[in-house]
Amino acid sequence: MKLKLATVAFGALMAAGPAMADLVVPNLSYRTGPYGANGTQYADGFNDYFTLLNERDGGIGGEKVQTPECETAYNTEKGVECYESTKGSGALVYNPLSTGITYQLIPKVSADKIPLYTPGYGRTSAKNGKVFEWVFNAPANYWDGASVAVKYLLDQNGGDLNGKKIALVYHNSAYGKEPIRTLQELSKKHGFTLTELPIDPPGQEQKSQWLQIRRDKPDYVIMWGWGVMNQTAIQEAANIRFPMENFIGIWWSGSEVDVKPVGEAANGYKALTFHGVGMDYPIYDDMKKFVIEPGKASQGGPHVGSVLYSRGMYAAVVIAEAIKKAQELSGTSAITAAQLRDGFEALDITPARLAELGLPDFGPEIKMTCDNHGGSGMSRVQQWDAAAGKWNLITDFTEPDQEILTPLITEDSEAFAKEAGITPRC
Amino acid sequence: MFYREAGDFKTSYRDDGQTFPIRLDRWGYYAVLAVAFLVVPFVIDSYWANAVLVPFLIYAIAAIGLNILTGYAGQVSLGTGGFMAVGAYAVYKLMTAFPGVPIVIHIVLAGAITAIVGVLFGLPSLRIKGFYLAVATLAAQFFLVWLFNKVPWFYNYSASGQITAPERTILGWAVTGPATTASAKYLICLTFAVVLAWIARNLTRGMVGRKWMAIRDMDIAAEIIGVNPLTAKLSAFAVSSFFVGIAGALLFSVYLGAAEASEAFGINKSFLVLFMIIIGGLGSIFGSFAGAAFLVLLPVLLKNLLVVQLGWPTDLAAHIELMIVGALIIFFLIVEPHGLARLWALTKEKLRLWPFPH
Amino acid sequence: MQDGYTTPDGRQIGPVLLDLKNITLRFGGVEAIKNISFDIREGEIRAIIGPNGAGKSSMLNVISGFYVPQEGEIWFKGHRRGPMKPYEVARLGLARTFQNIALFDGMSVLDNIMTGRMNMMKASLFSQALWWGKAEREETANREQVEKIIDFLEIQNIRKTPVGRLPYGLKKRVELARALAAEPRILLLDEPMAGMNVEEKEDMCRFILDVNDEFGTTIALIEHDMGVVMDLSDRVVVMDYGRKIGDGTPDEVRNNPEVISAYLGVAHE
Amino acid sequence: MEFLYASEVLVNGLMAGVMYSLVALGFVLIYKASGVFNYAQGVMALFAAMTLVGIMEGRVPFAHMINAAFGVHVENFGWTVPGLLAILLTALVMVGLAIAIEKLVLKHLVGQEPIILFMATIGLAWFLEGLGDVMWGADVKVLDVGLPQGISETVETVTNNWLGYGFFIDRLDIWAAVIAAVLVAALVGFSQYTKQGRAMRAVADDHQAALSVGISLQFIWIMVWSIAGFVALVAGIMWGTKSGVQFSLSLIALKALPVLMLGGFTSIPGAIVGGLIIGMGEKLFEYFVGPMVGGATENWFAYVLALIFLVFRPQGLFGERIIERV
Repeated sequence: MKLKLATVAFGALMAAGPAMADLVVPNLSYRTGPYGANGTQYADGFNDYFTLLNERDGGIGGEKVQTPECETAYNTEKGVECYESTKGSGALVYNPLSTGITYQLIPKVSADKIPLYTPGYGRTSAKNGKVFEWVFNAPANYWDGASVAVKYLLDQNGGDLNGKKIALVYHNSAYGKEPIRTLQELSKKHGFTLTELPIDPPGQEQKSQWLQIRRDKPDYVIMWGWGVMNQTAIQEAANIRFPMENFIGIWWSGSEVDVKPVGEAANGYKALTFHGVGMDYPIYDDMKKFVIEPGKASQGGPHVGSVLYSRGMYAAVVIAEAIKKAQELSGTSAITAAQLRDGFEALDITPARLAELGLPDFGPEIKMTCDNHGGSGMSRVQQWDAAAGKWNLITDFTEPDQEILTPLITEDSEAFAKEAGITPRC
Repeated sequence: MFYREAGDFKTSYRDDGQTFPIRLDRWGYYAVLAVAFLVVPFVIDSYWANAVLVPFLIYAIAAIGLNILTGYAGQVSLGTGGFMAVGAYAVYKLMTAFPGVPIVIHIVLAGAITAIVGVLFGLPSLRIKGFYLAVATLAAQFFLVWLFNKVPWFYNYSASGQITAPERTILGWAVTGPATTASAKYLICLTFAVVLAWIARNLTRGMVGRKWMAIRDMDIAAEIIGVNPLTAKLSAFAVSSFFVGIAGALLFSVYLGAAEASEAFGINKSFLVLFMIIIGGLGSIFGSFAGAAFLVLLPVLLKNLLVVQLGWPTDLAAHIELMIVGALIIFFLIVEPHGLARLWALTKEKLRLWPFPH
Repeated sequence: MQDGYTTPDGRQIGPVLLDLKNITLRFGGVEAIKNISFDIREGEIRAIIGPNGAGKSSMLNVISGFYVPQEGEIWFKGHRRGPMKPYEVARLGLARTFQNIALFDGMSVLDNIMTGRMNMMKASLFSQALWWGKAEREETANREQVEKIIDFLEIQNIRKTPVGRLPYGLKKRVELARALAAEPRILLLDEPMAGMNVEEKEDMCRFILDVNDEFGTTIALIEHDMGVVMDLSDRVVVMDYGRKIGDGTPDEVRNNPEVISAYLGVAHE
Repeated sequence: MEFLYASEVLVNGLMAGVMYSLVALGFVLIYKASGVFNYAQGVMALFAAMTLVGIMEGRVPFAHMINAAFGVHVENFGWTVPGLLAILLTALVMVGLAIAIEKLVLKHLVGQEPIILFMATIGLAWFLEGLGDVMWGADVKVLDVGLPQGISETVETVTNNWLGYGFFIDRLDIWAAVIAAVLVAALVGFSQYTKQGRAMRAVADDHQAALSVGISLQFIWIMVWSIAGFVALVAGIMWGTKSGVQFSLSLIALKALPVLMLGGFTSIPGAIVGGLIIGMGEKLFEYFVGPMVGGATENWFAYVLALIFLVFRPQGLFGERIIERV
């Protein structure tokens, strides 16, 4: 009996990653662990869009899309396991929603020649396509976000931040440290002072940092948080009566799960986003008809329309468009990962195309080239309306300060190229 | 009667002290080694290497290291993750500072550096015992991770604090970096695991091992009959950290290729390795391997069983996986508190008598 | 007396090996040992007796360096012994057994006895790690010595057994073997016959006498069983409530009125 | 002014310390009565808080699994339960859990070494974590049993009038302190003045002796685990109100460990005083030294503080000096 069970179990292990004929876009998701609440919404949006394409259009170019899911729990080792177990199945592109896993996968995807798409996270300098041939991070990256936040503050202050105090509250990890360099450069340029306040993950205890903020009274607080750190920070800000409208989070600190637990007090909190939110887009008519009502929505559809759901869907939209582009370029519907890479590099999602997809003005124009894998970097600001329980977009897409960012990206990517022995392309 | 020791006489004390006194065990061991070195490298693919065998071997090294400290010398440590981080960051600094030196030397040096750090954090063990010591080692865990996160020199001032392993070769074969083949990764880890397991075995059957066990079993009596607790405990910390440091160095450079202190070497890692040795068996080298195999393989098996075979949603599968692993740990403890190693020994004892139980 | 004496059975006793002068030991406010002096001579069997709580075990712990007395001096081989850690004392050539057996339960009988030889084994960690050169030679050589002790104490058949599984009497014997393996100058035995039946006691007596006879080991022992002590020992120290109330040959002690009233009197009630 | 800021940090540190003590208390209770170092205490707090929210919102337990297995769609019963009643029901669930733990785990591990028991509680922690998620889902849950949050304006006004600077104290922290005080008083009263409490102390002092006078160890264990479950529930309510009920709640156990080191595993006053010292120490250190070394020192500082303390006083804050014997 024991032996039989062992054989069955072993067989199960061997059978990992069955071969599939369709287009395979693995969904390395996390629905458990410290960030499970965030990851689950993103994964739902990602799945649902491909379900929509399959149900409504019969896939992309006649090919059904499969999104085999693999749970990473935001853990790099499980991420590697997921990558290895899915890549044999003809995986076209990876989107792990974790900066840590992205760093693991960058060398691996270059060796295996599979594109890695990391919208709004991952390694910022991967924007430089000359060095990072297989990695794409359009439409925006962390440094874009930092710059857009500062730009927004400039607009609020008539173009002048001289003498203002800005505090950065950040997740004490690789992810949270990303904007520091950019903000330091920007503070030199615009004359504001920057205070850095790291918070150790998970971040349930932030009292000292917020007491410091209460004492120093910075004019603005920018936040780079994830998971429980977000709502704790917003709660603490409310506790010390820090004006919510002067508190801006990066896009990973601006979803419903971050503000809802705080309740009324979170009203007015702002966050960046690089895509639209809510269900006021024509695509949701189709989504309801083909996905939600037939009961095909991922997890039964409890998160449809939320910020992170929209972001997952948006990532799926970009990938689907890249697949379409690759099919055009290669003249075959059953594309390979390498062909998809070419599709990404030639991708151009115009506002007109977005409208066609049922998502008018949902995201910025994405135009990628051989040396630009990061798009325009545009993002916008949204604000939480606690009474209505929804996010409102309060600015248009704003372009970041490329004058500051480009040299930083060049510097970082060239350092990597040198370390890894890569000769820049293009 | 297939497995027996009768008729297996020793004619010298040297023979009697060897690792596998029973002939059949010895043959089995050689056979496993032969397959591991001569067959597996030719059939291994990157899934088996990266998802199963490489992590298994690396965790086995870490588990042996912790087992020396906890299983043999009786000092419970929850600082394993922090010490692995020391190994990882040491090898990273060495690799990037002296690119010309062979990587194997770097890995061994990383182990040595970890050993020094381990001795430093082992000092409180002279005053603090039991669970208090276990909790005290958490200070090492949190402080070291904080340090590697905070001091830019450790990560060569990179923007995000991630460290990435550059390509290094042995005899022309890449063993780190993206171009590394599955078999190269596997072979370097296997070689380290085998050599280190052999060293651990030598140490634990000799006088230093007896001193560790004496401290573990009854520290006061050990001191009275002549064990210097300072050297015994600190040597255990040093040797243990050496192993753990090498595991950390391999984990970063060969297995992951990129790492970040708080994510890759967090408190969870400390607990994971501790579970491995408790499930495998305290004070057993074989148990270290068994425990590592159990905790590396079981989640993969369960995931494939529940998600791939049964088609359950991944999150439900992940939650149920937690429940199953948790329940299995309790089950094993109830059935055999001394771990898989004891279970294995009991099985062998039964086999030895079979089919005549008396 | 200065340079030794001859025992009634004709053994030659040497000069003073260990000399305890005015030892006082306190725990908090309690005086466990009050100003006690006595000596142990080379080659003799010296007993410390006294009722429960007399401070005998504390005395032994002072000798083996586990307790540091607040007052008094300890002289060993004519030199004053400074404050020492127990393991340093062990290196001087003092080995002991314990009242409540202190064996290493997780190890086999053989390994337990081998620990007794730790101070004879000097191979470096590196050599031990590779099991090569000195480490291996030492292991084999010392194993031979240990096997002699195993033969001597007649415990060949339990060599590989974990000590945790042994019965009480055998454990006592293994503990003696471990102490003997250290080839001590002085062997301290803390109630070596406690809890034994008559047969086991006889065996143990024989071993103690043989050790003294064959290896010339000096022995200091604590024992409850008066009969055994009087038969076994050359000289006896009697303690009561932390004080020394008698010191001399068994006959002298037996006739000491203070001893009779304090100890023997109690014992015979 | 600097002094006022520092005192504000100090007061808030003490308040944070109360929150740590609440978690540490559960550890101490179980360790004292059964010698088990219960690693699952943090997960028990999470599980209790999840169950509380689930009951309050009328969620269907195992909804996700039921839906996946039978292809149905159940989510809510469609009713809500008032806070106090839900707390009572949750307490009952925790008692049930305690009974299950005793029957299924502890009973079979009587007499094992401490490390084995510790390991079993780790298995328990994993199991409970999975069970909680399967039962109630892994989403972030809002817990609102009516505890106030935010700056206490009374304290602010009063201190402003007296000192010229309004102190910040979270109302939730004040409540936590009050509840902790009531809890400790209740526990002390229980253990001093009830038959069961005395039995509990007897077991803590000497297992064998307690058994020989006819105290049922099984009953005591179930009781102690139930009480620890209730303490976990209180801690879960406090921390859940503060930052939502979600996975990270279980990690508060890590905040309690240095408290235990400092206060001793067996001392209830130790858990309280230890918590206060740790809370105060780490906040002051972060405030004064943090900015010099780059911040985020709280996680390790608590441990280092406890470690240094132990090196000089190995028996802990309230332990008696250990005389070693052979």
